[in-house]
Amino acid sequence: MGVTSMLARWASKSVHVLIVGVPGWDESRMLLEAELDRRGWRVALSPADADLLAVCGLPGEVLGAASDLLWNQLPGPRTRVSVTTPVALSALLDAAVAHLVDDSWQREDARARSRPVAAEDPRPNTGEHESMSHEDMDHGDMDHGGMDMPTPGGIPLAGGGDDRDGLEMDVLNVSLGPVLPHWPAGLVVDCVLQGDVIVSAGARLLEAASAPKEVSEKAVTDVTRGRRRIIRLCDDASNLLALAGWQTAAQNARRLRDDARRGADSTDHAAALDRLRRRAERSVLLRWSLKGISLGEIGLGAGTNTGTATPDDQAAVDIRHRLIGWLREAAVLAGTSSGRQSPAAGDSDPVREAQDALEALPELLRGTDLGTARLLIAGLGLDTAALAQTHERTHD
Amino acid sequence: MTLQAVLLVAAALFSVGLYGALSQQVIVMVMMGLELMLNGVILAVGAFWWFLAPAPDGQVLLLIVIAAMTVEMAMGFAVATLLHRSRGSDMTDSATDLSG
Amino acid sequence: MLIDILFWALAVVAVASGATVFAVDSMARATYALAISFIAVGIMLVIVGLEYIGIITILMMVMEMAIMVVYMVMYMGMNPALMPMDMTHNKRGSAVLAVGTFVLLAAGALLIPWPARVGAPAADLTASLGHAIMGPKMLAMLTISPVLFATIIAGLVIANPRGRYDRWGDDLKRRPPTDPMRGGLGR
Amino acid sequence: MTEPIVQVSPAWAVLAPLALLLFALAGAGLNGALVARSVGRPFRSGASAPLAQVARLLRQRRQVTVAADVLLWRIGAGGLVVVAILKILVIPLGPWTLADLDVGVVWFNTMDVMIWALFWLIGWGANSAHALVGGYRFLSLAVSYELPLMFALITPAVAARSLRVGDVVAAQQNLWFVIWMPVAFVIFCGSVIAFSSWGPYATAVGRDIAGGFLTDVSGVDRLLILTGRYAVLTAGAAFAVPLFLGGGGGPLLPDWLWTLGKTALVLATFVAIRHRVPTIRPDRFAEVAWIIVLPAALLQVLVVAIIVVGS
Repeated sequence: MGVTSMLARWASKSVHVLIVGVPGWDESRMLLEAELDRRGWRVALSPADADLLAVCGLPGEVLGAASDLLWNQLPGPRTRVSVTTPVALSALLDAAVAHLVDDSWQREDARARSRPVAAEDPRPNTGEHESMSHEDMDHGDMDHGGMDMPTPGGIPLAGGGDDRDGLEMDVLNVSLGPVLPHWPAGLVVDCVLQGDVIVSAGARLLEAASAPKEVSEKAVTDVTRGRRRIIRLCDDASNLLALAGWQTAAQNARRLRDDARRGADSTDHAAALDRLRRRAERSVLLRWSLKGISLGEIGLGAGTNTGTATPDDQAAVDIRHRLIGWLREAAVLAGTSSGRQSPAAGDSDPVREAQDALEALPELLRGTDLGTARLLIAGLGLDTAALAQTHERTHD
Repeated sequence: MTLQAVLLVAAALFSVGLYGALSQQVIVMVMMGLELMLNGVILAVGAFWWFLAPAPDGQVLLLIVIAAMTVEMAMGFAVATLLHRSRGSDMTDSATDLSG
Repeated sequence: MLIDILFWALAVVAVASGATVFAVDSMARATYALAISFIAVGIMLVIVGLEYIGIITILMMVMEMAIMVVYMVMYMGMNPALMPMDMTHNKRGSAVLAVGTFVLLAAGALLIPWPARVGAPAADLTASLGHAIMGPKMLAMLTISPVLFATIIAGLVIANPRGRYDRWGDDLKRRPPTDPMRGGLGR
Repeated sequence: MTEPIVQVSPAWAVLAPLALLLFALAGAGLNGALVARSVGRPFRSGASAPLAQVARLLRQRRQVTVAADVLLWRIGAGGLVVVAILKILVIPLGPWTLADLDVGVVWFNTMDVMIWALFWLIGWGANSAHALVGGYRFLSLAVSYELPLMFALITPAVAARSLRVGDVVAAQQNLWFVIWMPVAFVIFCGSVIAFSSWGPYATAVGRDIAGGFLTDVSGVDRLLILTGRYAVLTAGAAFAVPLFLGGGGGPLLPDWLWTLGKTALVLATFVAIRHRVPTIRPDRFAEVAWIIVLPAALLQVLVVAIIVVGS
């Protein structure tokens, strides 16, 4: 008993958390992330690595089902929390730890699902946790190479198709999202893959059950629109840097984001943002690894609104320049006192912009490999909260 | 461990490889058979070298066998790619029209 | 004695995993079974004193199988990893021929009166191999290297569908060339 | 004060893995500390993070995915630590070594080729898209780094006129190889980081593919793989010492302590590099590796060979 409880105590020092983001609830997610950093906990990259499933917001039906499926993929000991209000977050996480170290409960839980997780899943997927949204598994133009095909282990066999080198290769249907690290909340991209090259893709959004209460005006009274823009820009920059594999810079951007949320001194903040931008600009390796990854014409539509974007159109759609543009805009906003809202955010329609980006996504991703695709999606800076609003509008 | 014993093992490897090379339809599997045959050859040459004439020359022969293997693999992969590209298949049977 | 046990164990592993190659359904397992067969033979070579050749065999073959498996997965078309299916022809004849070959070879191995050992191995076998390559056997190595180089070229020519006209344009003046993927040198 | 290398009794072999794991743990601790600092937490809390991680993974149940190739998966997971241990067999600790093989340098090379197979098997075994992409990414990186690494390994052997690690150390009595073969040293270090799937070369476990071949491993398997990665990195760092950094040579302190100290220094450098630079994408690195790095390695061998023949 002594050994197991000691193990449990040690294990609870660093809990790995899988975060399920819900469109429109970014604020909850950022809150949670900041709290995780404070505690020295880690964000898990996949359910197999997670002890705690944290759903940030109130997911809609489909997203809720997806997070239930993820919950089944947590190896255990496991526990789940739902983060919806900033109040008592710390207590919530403390309770989660207590739950995690509670050996008797965990043993009970393990017994309850003694059958392998796969067997519980009524429609086994191709093995990856990303394709959790089975509802739409065989919609539209994606079929699994004929319905008569034998399906060993419930997995349809791969069909064929010519790849970009003219070789006939197997194709695989994989859904990216809705839960991936550094991924826009609620987004699902259904891809047809050959190897790691995306042959075709379709994008859709899983909705939230409801928007956060009073989020539009009151709950964030002290956070001005300009500051919210800074937070968003830093968050986007952090995601892009993390996907480019530059952890220190990504972490730096995230801390600056959290500083902005806490309302740090704006001159210091602007200087720090500027330092980060210069660092990103100077990095030869970043330039080399992001070179040529560009949003093309799609980026032009969405990218011209990044405030101080460089005049050169070609440069404006390059994701490295977008990244630097974001950081520059954030620094400018922070510098011009946080009271004022950004001119760019004023005259652009974020809803429209996000919608255009989502529609353009399939075309953008065609023919790219997974790594590039992830960078492109992060480079779009997709505002799924804005998209969620449009969905609500159409529902009304 | 005698010369005969090692040669028996080498013969077994060679025969298994021969079976594979003759019976498999897919070109990569045929290559696996050939590799296994060469595996037996390497072992046999090593045994001859050690039990009959342990001079440096024998080692050079082994190096040549290994080099031959790499050439076989590289060309096999290239031909498999070509066949796959031109016919969408890499069955040896479908390449019989190349003969005569 | 210990050597004998080790040898026979390795022999069983080598032949068994060699047979496994053609018995399993999974392409990954088949390929790595062959790798194990090679590793066993490599260790046997080390036992008979061929340290360098044995270890090089293991190195080369594990590397080759790691690449081989990519081609296996790529070109097997159907997916025998999940679906047991028969991709063979003329099994019976092959088996007869293989058994016949084995009997012939085994008979030869056992019945031929092998001569007695001539000479003794050098003190440092690796060094002696190096001297042989750089001395009396240099010609062999000099022949191998252009052959290997020609293989690289021929392999690329056969496998690559795109020539320089596809890349650089009809007058070879297009800069940068059109490639399906961007390289690392800014071209 | 380098002493001739002697082979010690195999009984000492138990200590070698122990030392390797201790070093790996220290490396993980340093990494944890650096991560802690980057999120603004005290250094010390991060240094104990690996222990918490071990406890966590020991408690965790292992998860198996649908239609996983469990046999190959487990081989991949368990093999890494074994390969790392086999690697350090030929590394002399001061005057002692466990196995002074005639072909020690080739032995090391063979073991690092094993890693090709192991990482791919881990990616394959899970039967999931992201894991498999990770496995393939490692292979494509391996094709780029392996040839330069081979020539970087051969360079000290050429200078020492022997593939025996002991002879390589002895040949550096007067001058460390790192001084007159810096290109080979840099390529060697880069390759070690690459074959450990570490730092800028960690695309096979990248965040963009949800952890790559680590996506679906949990519990003890994950512990073994993570330990194996650190162990392989440590073994690589340790091998740089006899190959380029004069083995146990150094003033005042005993040889074995010098070996350990140098290993620690190299390992710390490797660990520190980890998050500091962006990813090197394997698809782009291939061209650089074949057109710039490989010729550079060949030139280095040529220069060294000319110097050796001339002297």
